[in-house]
Amino acid sequence: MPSWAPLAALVVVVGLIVLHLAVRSTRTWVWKVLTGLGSLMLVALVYFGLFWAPPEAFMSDVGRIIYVHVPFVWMCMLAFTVNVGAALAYLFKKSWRTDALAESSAEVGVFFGATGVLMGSIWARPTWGVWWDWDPRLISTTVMLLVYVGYLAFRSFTEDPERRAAWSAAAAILGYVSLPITWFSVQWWNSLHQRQSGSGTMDKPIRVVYFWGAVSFLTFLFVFIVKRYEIARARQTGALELPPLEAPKGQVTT
Amino acid sequence: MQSQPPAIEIDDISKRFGSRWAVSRLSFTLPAGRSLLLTGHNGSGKTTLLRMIATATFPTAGKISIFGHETREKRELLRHDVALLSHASYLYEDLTAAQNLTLLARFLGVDDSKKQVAELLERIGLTERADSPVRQFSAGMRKRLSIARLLMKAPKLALFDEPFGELDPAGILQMENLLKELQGKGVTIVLATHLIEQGQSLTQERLHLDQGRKETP
Amino acid sequence: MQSQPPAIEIDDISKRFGSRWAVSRLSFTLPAGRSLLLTGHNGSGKTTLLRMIATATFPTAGKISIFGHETREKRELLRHDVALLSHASYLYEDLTAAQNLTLLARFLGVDDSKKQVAELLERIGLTERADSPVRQFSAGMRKRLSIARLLMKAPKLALFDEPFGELDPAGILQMENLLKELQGKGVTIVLATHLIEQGQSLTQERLHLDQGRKETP
Amino acid sequence: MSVGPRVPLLKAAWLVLLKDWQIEWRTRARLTALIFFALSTLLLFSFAMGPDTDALRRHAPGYLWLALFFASVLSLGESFRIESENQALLGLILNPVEPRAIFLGKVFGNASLLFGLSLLLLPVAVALYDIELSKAPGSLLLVLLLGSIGISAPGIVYSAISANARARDVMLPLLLFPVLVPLLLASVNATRFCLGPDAQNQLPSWLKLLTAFDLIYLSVGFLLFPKVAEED
Amino acid sequence: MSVGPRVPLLKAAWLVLLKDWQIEWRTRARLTALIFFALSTLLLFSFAMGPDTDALRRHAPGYLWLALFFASVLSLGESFRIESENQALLGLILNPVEPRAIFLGKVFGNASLLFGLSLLLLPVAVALYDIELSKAPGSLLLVLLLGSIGISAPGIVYSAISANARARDVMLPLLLFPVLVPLLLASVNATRFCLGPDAQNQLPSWLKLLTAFDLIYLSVGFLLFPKVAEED
Ligand code: HEM
Ligand SMILES: Nc1ncnc2c1ncn2[C@@H]1O[C@H](COP(=O)(O)OP(=O)(O)OP(=O)(O)O)[C@@H](O)[C@H]1O
Ligand SMILES: Nc1ncnc2c1ncn2[C@@H]1O[C@H](COP(=O)(O)OP(=O)(O)OP(=O)(O)O)[C@@H](O)[C@H]1O
Ligand SMILES: [Mg+2]
Ligand SMILES: [Mg+2]
Repeated sequence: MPSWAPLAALVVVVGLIVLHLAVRSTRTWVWKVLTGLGSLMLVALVYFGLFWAPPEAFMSDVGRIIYVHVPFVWMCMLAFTVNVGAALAYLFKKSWRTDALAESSAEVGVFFGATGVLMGSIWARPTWGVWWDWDPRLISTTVMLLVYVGYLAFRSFTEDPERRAAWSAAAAILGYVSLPITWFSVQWWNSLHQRQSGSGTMDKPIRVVYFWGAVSFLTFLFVFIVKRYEIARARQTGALELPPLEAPKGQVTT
Repeated sequence: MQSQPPAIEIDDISKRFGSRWAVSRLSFTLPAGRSLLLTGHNGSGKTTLLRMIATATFPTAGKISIFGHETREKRELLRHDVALLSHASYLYEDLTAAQNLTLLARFLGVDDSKKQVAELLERIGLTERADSPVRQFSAGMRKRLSIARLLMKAPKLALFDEPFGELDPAGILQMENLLKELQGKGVTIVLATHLIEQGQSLTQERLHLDQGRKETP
Repeated sequence: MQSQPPAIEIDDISKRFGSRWAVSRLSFTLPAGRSLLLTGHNGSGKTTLLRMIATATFPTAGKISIFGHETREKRELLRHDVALLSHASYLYEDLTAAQNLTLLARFLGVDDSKKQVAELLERIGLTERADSPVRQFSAGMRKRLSIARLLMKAPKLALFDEPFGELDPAGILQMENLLKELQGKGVTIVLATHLIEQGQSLTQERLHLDQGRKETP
Repeated sequence: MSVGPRVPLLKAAWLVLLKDWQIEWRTRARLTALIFFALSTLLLFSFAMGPDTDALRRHAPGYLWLALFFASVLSLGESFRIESENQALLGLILNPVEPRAIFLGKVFGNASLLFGLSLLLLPVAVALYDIELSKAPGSLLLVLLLGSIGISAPGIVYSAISANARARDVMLPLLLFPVLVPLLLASVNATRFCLGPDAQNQLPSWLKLLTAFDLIYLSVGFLLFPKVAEED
Repeated sequence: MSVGPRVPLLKAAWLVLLKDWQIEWRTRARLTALIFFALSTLLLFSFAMGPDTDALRRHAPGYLWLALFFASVLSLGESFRIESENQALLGLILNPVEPRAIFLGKVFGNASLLFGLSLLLLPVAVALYDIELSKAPGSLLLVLLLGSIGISAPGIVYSAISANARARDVMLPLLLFPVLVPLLLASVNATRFCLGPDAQNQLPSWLKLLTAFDLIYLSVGFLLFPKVAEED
């Protein structure tokens, strides 16, 4: 794969995303195109990842899981950023749209994050010999996921949609604030204990495939959020309409 | 002199709980200086409407203006002038009657809080029980204390949600006199009650709700 | 036929909360087959007395006998036949109206609980809201559901603590009819209310409390 | 006049348990939140101790049981919070439901909740503390079950007491924890011998202690509960 | 028509704090029970770990902070339990009291409670875990103070949220604990360097992290609180 390929793919994907967001009439088909494109890129990723790229220096073929493992965690963080943006927007101006976006991005983010960490965990077993280790990256990612699992659980326990929207927007902001703090404090904590982390320098072909993976999962991230958002909006429909001006006929009154 | 804004202006409000509309497309104007009787069967939305007027909650759609100020925007301003006597008493169970009132007086910035608390307790007939925690009060005693809270605030708009409930005959009489007295002082009154005759003798306007909609009774 | 024991026999009871006597040296007998109106100003001990009769709490001194059974000793027996409609609703907020009633029916061992629950909900006018959790109910709707609970139990002695409060005019009428109907079926009624005239038209005996003591009204 | 309870004790206990599950199911919050709470407690332990894999593995039984303990405080409190709104517990007793049926229903409801929770925590403990479960899985399950009952039996009595007292939430641990110390010792040690070497075959004696603890508190609680649940 | 708050923000916050202390004083249960709870947690840790004096001493800062954490869940929950009876919080807001004054009053009320609790726990930790307090007592106090504020600032926001949600008691840790992980790390490490050797002079950087954490959450909470305390 030429080294400019991921960048080119990124430009195409971002272009389509912008199109979807900017032009309402394109919303019926852009996501389909993106799904198709993403699937193709995934097939390519399988080929390039499994056959084209050389085996990783230390971990040989098991190391190829990195092409999914790392992009997943990146997508997760991207989704959480969308989530906090939606939460802020909701607090500035109440809107069911931003609430639905907050819900869907958090859920999709947790999906990507959990899968990514799980893959890391599966990866760790053959290479480190354990399922888990006290590595700063693992800890901070897990804590980040816990913040959002709590957020989602909280959402599902609150019945009143308006209170839920306001409260969870606040929870989302407080949660997101904790991410960089967790990240740095955990890194600090561990580096002061002189422990090694798992990352090393990467070969160029590996890096190219790895970015390719990131772009292909970006398309899926977008499609998942859009679809999940549509479900959330559909659930809100009853919430959006005003009651009829006149009482419906034939209603029993006590 | 400029024409006064209406005391309450309800502009096509609706209030939803979950998927159920407690108040639907309600519009109503209460002119300044008049008082309102709010009636309706159980669950028709009286309490919900009063809570919205008191800025305790806000309409899902539509607007309410009190003395010309929109409730959502001007809530901080309005809360100085609107008081609500509700099903919920807003009392701290572990504080005594006197402490509950003193607390309110301090937050209101009342100067001679001690004197005023004593006067109010006298008025509602709880002087003897001033130092009992509210947890030990009977239903009627709690109601009386809530009335004292409302009086302490000296509002321009006073909302009463079933004020006669739980009061003994002497208390009901006192309540009626209080409502008249407040109106005499120029306080706007909204009274939600199921005792329609009593209510009508105390108010000038009437709003009857049926499943959250305005109805002619 | 043996002479029937009195429905309620109160023998010099007193009830203390902390250092305060809510009921003091009270004696009273309600003959079988008659019903009682309980009145008194706020805090005079009506609720406390009803709770003692219902075996929810017990006198500090003295004894109460219901149908000839002492409450403290025979509480398990009496609880099958005494029901109390109280300030507290005893409802589970997170269960729906239907679930609350079904639960009670199961504990009572009622056979056709489904049918009976449906009938009772119809009777109190909550069929439409059968599947809403009680947390979302208005004050009057809760009261109606509490009444259904009492009816489900089909007690021999029914205690009503301010049953008219929070009910709308239709509900009050229904309540009055209910009280008459129960008496017609031979159920002994004790009715504590501040609406004295209404109460007197529904009962034969009267007990007026003043600071926990019997007084002639 | 009808005589005696219309519904037998065990049936009533079962109905109480069903009712709690019904409320649980409607709100769904407690179970999920408990699981989550216990998981984050396990994580917090390891954070607080620092990256010391060896110590973590050695102390894993202790952490596991402490997480269950703290979760039980929440679960027991919640168990009577639902009864204290609208004085529902009194309503139940006047229903009439025998207080002892309420005791049994609530103890087994809580114990099954805690037992389920402990089963969920096991794989997490494996991942976090790197322990081995395969040594004596049967005994391990038994220890978890006995421990769950042992927490619930006195816990329900104390929870009923403190549900009426003011500052309910904080009273419960005040009363419960000292009583539970022997249980904790027994469970932690029994779990340790289920997970690691048991040279002197100490497991059976700890199991005996656990069983005795359960039986004592079940019977004492059964006898005492009516006194605490209703006025006298 | 009168304009703006009649009582300035800080005065109102002070009144809220005084009110909470007044209720506290009347019931007295919370403080006593909190102390007791934290003490038994410290004890439970040593029981759960077994007789391993060395490990105990090494992990003492962790145990101390975990005890404070679990105590804080109770204390924060209680803080809004008193406001949820009779909808007192709404009454306060309609009074009118600015929600931000409530936030400030409650945060500093809770922080002072936790700080006082931590001071009480120190001698107990000395007795149980055999630690030395005399190395950097000033910094230690600072760490305890900053930690107490750091728990309270986000804690009050979450507690206000979960006070209205169902299953209040279990909801709070669910939201709060993950957010507090960095605080736990920073406090435990700072305490460790206050109690033991600090060869690389790491204490200042942990103190900086703690301060940053407090400032961030105080300001974010201050801005967010009105949105969660009242309907919109
Ligand atoms: C043999 C085991 C593992 C190896 C060799 C490994 C390697 C890597 C590498 C090389 C990266 C990219 C680093 C970089 O961008 O600088 C990475 C990222 C990451 N790994 Fe792993 N990993 C392993 C296991 C795990 C496990 C078990 C987890 C979680 C349970 C995990 C979670 C993460 C996360 C969250 C990232 C993203 C961090 C980021 O770059 O932003 N990894 N891993
Ligand atoms: N928090 C809530 N959640 C869901 N529904 C609610 C809530 N509060 C009120 N409702 C519903 O809104 C409707 C109106 O309730 P409201 O309390 O305003 O009635 P009301 O007129 O005051 O009745 P009452 O005379 O019984 O006091 C009812 O159907 C009720 O079930
Ligand atoms: N749990 C309690 N602790 C302390 N005192 C109590 C308690 N319950 C009631 N009291 C006191 O007992 C007295 C009688 O109260 P009770 O509730 O029986 O009055 P009531 O006649 O029902 O009044 P109301 O008409 O207001 O309902 C009151 O002085 C009250 O303060
Ligand atoms: Mg109402
Ligand atoms: Mg009463």
